[in-house]
Amino acid sequence: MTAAPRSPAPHVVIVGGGGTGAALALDLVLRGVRVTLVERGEITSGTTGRHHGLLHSGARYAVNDAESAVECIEENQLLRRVAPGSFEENDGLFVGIDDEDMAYGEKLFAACGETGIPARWLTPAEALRLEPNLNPDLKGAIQVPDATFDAMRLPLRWFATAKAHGAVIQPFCEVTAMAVRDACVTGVRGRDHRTERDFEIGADLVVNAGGPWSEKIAAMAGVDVPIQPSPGVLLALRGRLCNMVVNRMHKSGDGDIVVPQRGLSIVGTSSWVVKDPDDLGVPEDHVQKMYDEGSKIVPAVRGAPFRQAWSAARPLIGGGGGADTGRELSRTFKCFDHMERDGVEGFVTISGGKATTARAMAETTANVVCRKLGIDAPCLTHETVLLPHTSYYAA
Amino acid sequence: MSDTTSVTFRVHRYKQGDEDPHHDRFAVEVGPRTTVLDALTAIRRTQDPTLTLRHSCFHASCGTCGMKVNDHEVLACVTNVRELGTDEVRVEPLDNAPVVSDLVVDMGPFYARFDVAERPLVRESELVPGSHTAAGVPQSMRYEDCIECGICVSACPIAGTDPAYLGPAALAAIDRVRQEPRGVDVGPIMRLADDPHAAWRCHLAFECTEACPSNVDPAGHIMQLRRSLFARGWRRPSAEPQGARR
Amino acid sequence: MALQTEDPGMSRQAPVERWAPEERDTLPGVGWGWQALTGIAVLFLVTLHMIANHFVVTGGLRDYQQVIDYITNPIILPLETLFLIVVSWHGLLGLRAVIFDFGLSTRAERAVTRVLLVVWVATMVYGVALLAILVTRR
Amino acid sequence: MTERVAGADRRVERQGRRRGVMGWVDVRGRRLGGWAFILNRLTGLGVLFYLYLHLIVLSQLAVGPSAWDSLLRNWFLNPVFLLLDVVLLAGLVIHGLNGVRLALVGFGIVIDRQKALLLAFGVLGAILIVIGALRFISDAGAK
Repeated sequence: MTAAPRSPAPHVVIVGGGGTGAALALDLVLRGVRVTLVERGEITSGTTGRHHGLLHSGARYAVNDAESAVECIEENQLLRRVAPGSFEENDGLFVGIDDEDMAYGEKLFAACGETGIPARWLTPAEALRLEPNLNPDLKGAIQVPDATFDAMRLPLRWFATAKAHGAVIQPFCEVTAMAVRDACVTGVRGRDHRTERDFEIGADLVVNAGGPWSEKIAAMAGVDVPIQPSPGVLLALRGRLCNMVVNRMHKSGDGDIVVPQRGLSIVGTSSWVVKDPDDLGVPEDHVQKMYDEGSKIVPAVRGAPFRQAWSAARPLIGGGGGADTGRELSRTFKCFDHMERDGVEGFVTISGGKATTARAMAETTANVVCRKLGIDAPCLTHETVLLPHTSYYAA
Repeated sequence: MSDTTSVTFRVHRYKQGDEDPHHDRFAVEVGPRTTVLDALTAIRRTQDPTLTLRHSCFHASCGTCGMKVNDHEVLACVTNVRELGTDEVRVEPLDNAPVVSDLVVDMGPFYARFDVAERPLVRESELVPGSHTAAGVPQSMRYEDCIECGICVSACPIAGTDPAYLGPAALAAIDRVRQEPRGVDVGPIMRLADDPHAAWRCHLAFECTEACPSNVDPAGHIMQLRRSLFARGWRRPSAEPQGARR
Repeated sequence: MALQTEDPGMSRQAPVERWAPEERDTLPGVGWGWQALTGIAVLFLVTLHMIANHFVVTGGLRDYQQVIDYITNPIILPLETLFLIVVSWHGLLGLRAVIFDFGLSTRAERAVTRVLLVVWVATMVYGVALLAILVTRR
Repeated sequence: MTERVAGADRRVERQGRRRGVMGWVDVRGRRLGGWAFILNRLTGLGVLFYLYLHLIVLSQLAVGPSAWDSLLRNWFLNPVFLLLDVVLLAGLVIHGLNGVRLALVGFGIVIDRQKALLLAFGVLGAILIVIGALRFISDAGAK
């Protein structure tokens, strides 16, 4: 027996071992649901592991998307409590280098106040005292409670804790088909690439948490979800150019953030759209843009030794064509109950969103799942302190 | 973008239940930026979807894609294929760890050892020169350098013969706690380091330090540990009321 | 309503044992410390031995009478005796470490230690007897 | 894990790819320090073997002057034996210098500069071996 053990409790299969799947697995086991999670490769091998590791304060969204901003600051504070020791809690700066930036800064500061994000103005001298590598010509900066986390190791804590509560996590198990009977998904079929044997798992409900791959997974159940894989290029440089997260004080654009990570500095990011989330590529002009734009806020970006450039595909909700950069698509998440939407029972898709809000996405999804399964249990992930990441492999 | 050349990859293959591992050859078009990890994911996408490997961050921060390329332990994500300079690239899983399948090793035994150090993930940050700590930030912090990739254990000749050896990564983690105890009593972990299969087992090949992709210098830490253990005068550590501080 | 299979055909991970220190009655650093200390002693003594027996003798090696003259020197005799004790200790302790690389059980390791101790004592008996015979040949 | 397949070896699955004691002489992918480790093992075993051979041969001294001197003339001053003496010297120099390195670094006296030490000792060792070899060869000519 290698799926979750048989018991009277309902059994949910989660397809996709990224951050959302991890948080959902934990959320559901804590509510008494039996969970089996299957992932095509190693866990966190999709989009989850590849982002820059920013724990959003919400300030990035405060001006245009107050709802996302509030969600971010709430999760930001909550995650520090349930995952102590997982964050470089050094705050972040929004740096203004021209008058346009400063005008945006006024709006940003006001919006932070409205959305409950602690923020304070710094003079150029104050900002430079905190981060001497900032552009010395900066006109002002706003300090916000951004933080950074390890894009792989925070989800590992959800996985570890879920596993300790009985969730069965199966990496290298690729789902190739849904078992569907009378417009009801009854399980998944696929291949375990560790043994090259086929598997078949029955489920009371299947959750599609495939991120940019969720369109492909949904198609197996005969439904269409409007997910647009939208990659961005990131650049890793050797050396820690700053301790705080450094953002450009303007509306979201290319190469406008420098995130410290261990002994590296990450510059992000760009945005375009692709069809196949497995085939992203790293456009040379985008890499150049990271250097050009990144060095406007932290000039040392220009001379820092190159470590790597790579792409990560965001799972944006949009579709229907028209989008060519992905910037115009929403960054919020959406939980699709395919019974309501497509008349297919036993199948739910969660997609969109951000790493910072993965737990909230999981909570919303678990609420939908539990309602459908007739389970009346409260969410516990906002107060359950997570096990260390090492115990995922060590246990 | 037509600046590609064909390189042969000779890849270690093994599936649970197989009698013996074998190797498969794949031809891959590589460009100036193509890494070994890019090539392997391309093989999985276009030639053989059954190929298993571990990867996550693609920039030497997560430590999942440690493997042996042309006999050397590397992170596949930062190993440029062209810079290897060979027509055939041999790719194998890390040594000294159970093989799950193909290029995937079971990190369980690694973490079972690493975990005994109970070293926190974040440490005090060495500040950027000239900088201060922001108001509202009690202390500047950063992640430890070790990315738990298992490369040091694979490169270590002692781990190659002694399965009970605690290993370079775990010993380096113990030494990090000794250097920066963060409020814990280091006595118990120093006792672990004092084991015959721990700090004293190292034979100073420094292969771990040479192979480490994240500047941890495990062998240097083991030597620091020994110095610290010597300083304790070979007394039974349990007899000490307080943890050792150099 | 859900289809349930007892064995969905997936691989399962073996449980991992946590690393635990060895039960022991000796201090572990001592073995390494001894090896280092005897190693340094051997280095001095072997240098002396090599110079005395190879480099200061015309023709490279001592004949019988030269050996007897050398070994009965009141400074050389204790030094060569010490050399014998220390070099065999260092060598056998090193051999023990090499044997342990074969991954023996703790019981087998203890047996190896005892056997090597016997070998060392035998070496001492043989060596001291040989030296005693030569000294009386003066 | 899946059930055991009859006759399957599966060692790689249980223990992984471990070089084992063959790792002492497996130089694939080894760097300078790895070579030092391998040489230390091999020279140690070699010199220990020589030590016991030497002790056994010395028993001829107890037999008497003629036994020893004929052994000396017929065997030890033979050029082949002098060549073996060079090998012994090389073994002693390598093991001895590496031992000093192990002590200096292992006691925590030199840690930061260990690589420079390794290189310096490598050069020093090579010089000592060459000097010793020349000496042996000139001795062979003298007798």
